[in-house]
Amino acid sequence: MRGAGLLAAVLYPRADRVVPPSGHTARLTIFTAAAMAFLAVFALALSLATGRLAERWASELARTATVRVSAPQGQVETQLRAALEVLRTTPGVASARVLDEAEERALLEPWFGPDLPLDTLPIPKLIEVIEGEPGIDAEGLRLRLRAEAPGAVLDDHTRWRQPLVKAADRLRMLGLVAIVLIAGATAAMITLAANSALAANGQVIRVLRLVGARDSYIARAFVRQFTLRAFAGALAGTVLGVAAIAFLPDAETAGNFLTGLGFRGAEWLWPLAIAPLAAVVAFVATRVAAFRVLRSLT
Amino acid sequence: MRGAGLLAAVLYPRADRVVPPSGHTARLTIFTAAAMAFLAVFALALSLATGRLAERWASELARTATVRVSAPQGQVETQLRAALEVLRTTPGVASARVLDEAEERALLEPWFGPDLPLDTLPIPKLIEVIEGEPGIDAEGLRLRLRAEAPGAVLDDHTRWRQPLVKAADRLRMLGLVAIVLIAGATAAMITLAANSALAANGQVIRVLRLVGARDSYIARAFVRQFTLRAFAGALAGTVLGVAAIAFLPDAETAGNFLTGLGFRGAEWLWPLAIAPLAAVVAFVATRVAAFRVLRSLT
Amino acid sequence: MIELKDVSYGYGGSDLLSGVSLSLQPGSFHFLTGPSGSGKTTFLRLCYLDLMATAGRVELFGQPARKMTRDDIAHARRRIGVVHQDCQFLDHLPVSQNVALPLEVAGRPENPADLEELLAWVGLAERADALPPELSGGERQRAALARAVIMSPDVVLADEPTGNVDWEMSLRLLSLLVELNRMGKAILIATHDLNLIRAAKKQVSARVLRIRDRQLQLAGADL
Amino acid sequence: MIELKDVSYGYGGSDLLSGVSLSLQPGSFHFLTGPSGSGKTTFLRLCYLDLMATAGRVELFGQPARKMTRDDIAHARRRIGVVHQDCQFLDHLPVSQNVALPLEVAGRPENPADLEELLAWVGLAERADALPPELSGGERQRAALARAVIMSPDVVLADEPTGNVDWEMSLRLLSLLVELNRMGKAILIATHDLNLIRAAKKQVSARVLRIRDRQLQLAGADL
Ligand SMILES: Nc1ncnc2c1ncn2[C@@H]1O[C@H](COP(=O)(O)OP(=O)(O)OP(=O)(O)O)[C@@H](O)[C@H]1O
Ligand SMILES: Nc1ncnc2c1ncn2[C@@H]1O[C@H](COP(=O)(O)OP(=O)(O)OP(=O)(O)O)[C@@H](O)[C@H]1O
Ligand SMILES: [Mg+2]
Ligand SMILES: [Mg+2]
Repeated sequence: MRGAGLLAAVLYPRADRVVPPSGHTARLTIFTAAAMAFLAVFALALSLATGRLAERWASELARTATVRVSAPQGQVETQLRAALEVLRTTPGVASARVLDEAEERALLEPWFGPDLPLDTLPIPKLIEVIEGEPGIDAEGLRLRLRAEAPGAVLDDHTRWRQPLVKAADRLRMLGLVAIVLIAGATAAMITLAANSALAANGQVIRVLRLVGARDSYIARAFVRQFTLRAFAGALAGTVLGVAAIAFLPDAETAGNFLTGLGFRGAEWLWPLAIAPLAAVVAFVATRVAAFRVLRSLT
Repeated sequence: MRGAGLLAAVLYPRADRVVPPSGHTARLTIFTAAAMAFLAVFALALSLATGRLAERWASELARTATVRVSAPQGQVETQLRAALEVLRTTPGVASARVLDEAEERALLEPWFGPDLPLDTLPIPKLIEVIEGEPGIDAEGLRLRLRAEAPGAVLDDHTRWRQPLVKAADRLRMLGLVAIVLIAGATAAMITLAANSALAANGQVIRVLRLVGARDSYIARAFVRQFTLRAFAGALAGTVLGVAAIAFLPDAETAGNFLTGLGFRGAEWLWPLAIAPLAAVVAFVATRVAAFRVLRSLT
Repeated sequence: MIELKDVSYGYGGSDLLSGVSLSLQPGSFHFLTGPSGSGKTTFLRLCYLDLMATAGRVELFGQPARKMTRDDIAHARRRIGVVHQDCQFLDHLPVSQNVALPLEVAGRPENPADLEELLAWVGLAERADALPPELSGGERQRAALARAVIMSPDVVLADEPTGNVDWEMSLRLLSLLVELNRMGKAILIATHDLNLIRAAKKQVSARVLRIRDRQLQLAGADL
Repeated sequence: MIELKDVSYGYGGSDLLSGVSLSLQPGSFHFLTGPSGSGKTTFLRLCYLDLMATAGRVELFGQPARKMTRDDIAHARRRIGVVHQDCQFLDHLPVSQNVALPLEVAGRPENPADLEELLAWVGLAERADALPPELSGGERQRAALARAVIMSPDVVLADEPTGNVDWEMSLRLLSLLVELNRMGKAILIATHDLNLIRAAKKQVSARVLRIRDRQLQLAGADL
């Protein structure tokens, strides 16, 4: 019966006529659903965009670190080997590779120009370390390097970008919290609106009971109206929200630090879920409210 | 009369009794005001935090650029002077300063270790450029440098942080847009709730008109109730929102890239404005709705 | 068809009715009188289970009220036509649809000719398309009576159905109920209008009940 | 005090009343009769400006209705006691406060003893603390009448005030109105109850008006 209710509610429009077609509560419900859907689209976009952002930043970091080995001329080779050995046995290190001369030159060019006499200089050797999953324990590695290759210094310079990823993750969390809040507030508002519509229609319910209408008949009429209203409102809000985001000045042109707020590919399916969800919330809320009100009458 | 209305509405509780004290619409209004205030607090916090962030990033960048002058041994001094002359006459340059040896050593230490024989190396000279407002026109400056001091290369490396500031600014905008949306939606919802309360209380209005109540008397009772409800709801929502933000895990510990989402100093005054604003919206909305409904009756 | 045995009822405080019994049989015609506030409306509400007796037994069509589910009650009400003292309607539907509402709710087909005839009889043919709030007081009562009898129910319970109509119309409505009674329906009318009772007594053998001292008494020969 | 001259009114369609005139003078007592749906309620609503005449002149206490502001109308209504056919109340306030509502709205002090006496007269002393939805049909009418007269208004317009009360109570309510009439108030009662009119004629010199063919006529000597 409960399961069949939804189907019946949607397919059986005849009972509808007995409930006043519109009114202020109807408008309130539709508008509330629309406004909340609009906000939800924004929160969703924020959440998805920051999620993308965090991912991109994380992958751009490529999880690299550098070990710099500087030692008196004769010891460089030994220390380099020792450092590589340490790295090989360090959990979390995916690979470690000594940079060749050309690479070092490229790295230093911004500072010294292209004509640097690398071979005559006491330039340290650099080992590029690629981290695996999970990352390396920087402090432990530092201690081991100090013991085995005193001339080797770990520079997990990439760590400076970590906070960016954390920040993006926090923003995504914030977006999700906003979505949950918005969904909860919407559910509560629709419930209250349904209650106030039922209260305002006390006369309708009394008349219907008087002429022998069953509870399910009365509930169906209200449930159907509210479900449709919530759905229509949420749909309108979603469309407006998506349109607003689509017409937002494109962020990509403002520098690619922040990806655009829009939806990409399969993400477009997310806003599509808003209206059906609102309808389900309205269905459940109205149904519960209707049977509660009806049971309070004889 | 209009101006005195607010005062009278707040100070004159006697007319209140004639309006049913509570009901579903009342709960709906209070909850709506609370939920929207809660969301507004979050949007406000987001906006303020990103504003702070943008400011900090901008000031940390200190709007600096570097000019690297590398030339054959004898020409360095001449080119350095020429470059400085160019910079002195470039609009947008607040100051330009040649880095001394200690500074250059500090800059290079991560790459070469502390024992770099600076004097024996053909290391380029570095000029630190502080930008003014508005910033420098990098392309123009490059052209002029190429003409006057061919060994000088402009590296506006600081630009890479600009997108961060832009991103923060965009987030702040998003927060502001959210606040405007929330405020608008709240105003609309309160207006609709007021309308539906007035519609639900048609009998009250008819009875009062019948016994000779003036419009202002009737309106006052409704306006006062709604104003109080919106105020109370918004206040509760604000308090909850502020509490939620205060108890959020502190972002500061997660790295100081993102400042905490909390309020700082005078910013605490912002959430305080939410409840009075909601009350004003409710006052105006109910008053307009009440007189509109009343005028539709004889 | 409706059976009350030793029924008591009170709204929270002391009993308004105590130890009241009545049996509405097919073809019976009852009037219910008593001073204003004596409990006539309450008694009728007990009969169609709008109120549940605090003591005693109520039976509807052979079913004990205590054992009836909410759906059972709804179904039983389709066999009882009720005219409320304050007639309530679906204010957004025209009079004709309001009168036909019991058919709609029961899922029965409505016969437009029957509906028209009924509306004409109660003098609402010209107001069939009006909305209930546009009706006069007497028109509302007539619409309520039409709604109560459209299903040709086994029992008609009417609470002051002629309080707002003129004497000619009262007789007309009475004759409608008398007609139904002759078809074997049970009729119970709560009224203050002694003239109406006298007029009815000329047409059918009506019993007049009076609520006095929380009891249901048979009224004397003065009526 | 209330003056209608050649007044016409129709709800959208054709005129319901046309060219109707009446002058309610201090100390006058009028009954208004006519079949259900003839326009009695409409006529009363025209008198207290709940409806605005589509043609003709209406004057309240010397002021032409067309020139009155909404506040003027509100003030005029404080001098007119109205009993609606469907009595409406503030359902969240007890009967006593509902009856005293006109005083509250006018900002006049209420005298508890007077209120009690009035409630006792209409037989509501024991229901003073009940909420209106808990009243019986007749109790509602009596409360409405009490509310209409508590300000001791210059004019009382009562629409079927005894449709739901027993005969003894009808006479009691009538005597209240007769009392007010003797104090110089103008009384206009719309009713179907010919017995009530006959009873009143024994106490005061009442004029009986009848609505027929959209006109207001003086009823014949049969009443
Ligand atoms: N708001 C309205 N809109 C349209 N028609 C109306 C409206 N109010 C009343 N009428 C119609 O006007 C006619 C007169 O109504 P009115 O209420 O004045 O009658 P009445 O004489 O008081 O009747 P009753 O004795 O039944 O109360 C009726 O036919 C009614 O249907
Ligand atoms: N819901 C209620 N709660 C409390 N008391 C009520 C309620 N309904 C009715 N009463 C009281 O019960 C008594 C009987 O009411 P009832 O409506 O049955 O009277 P009645 O005989 O129909 O009177 P009337 O002729 O005036 O319609 C009245 O005094 C009334 O005030
Ligand atoms: Mg009754
Ligand atoms: Mg009338």
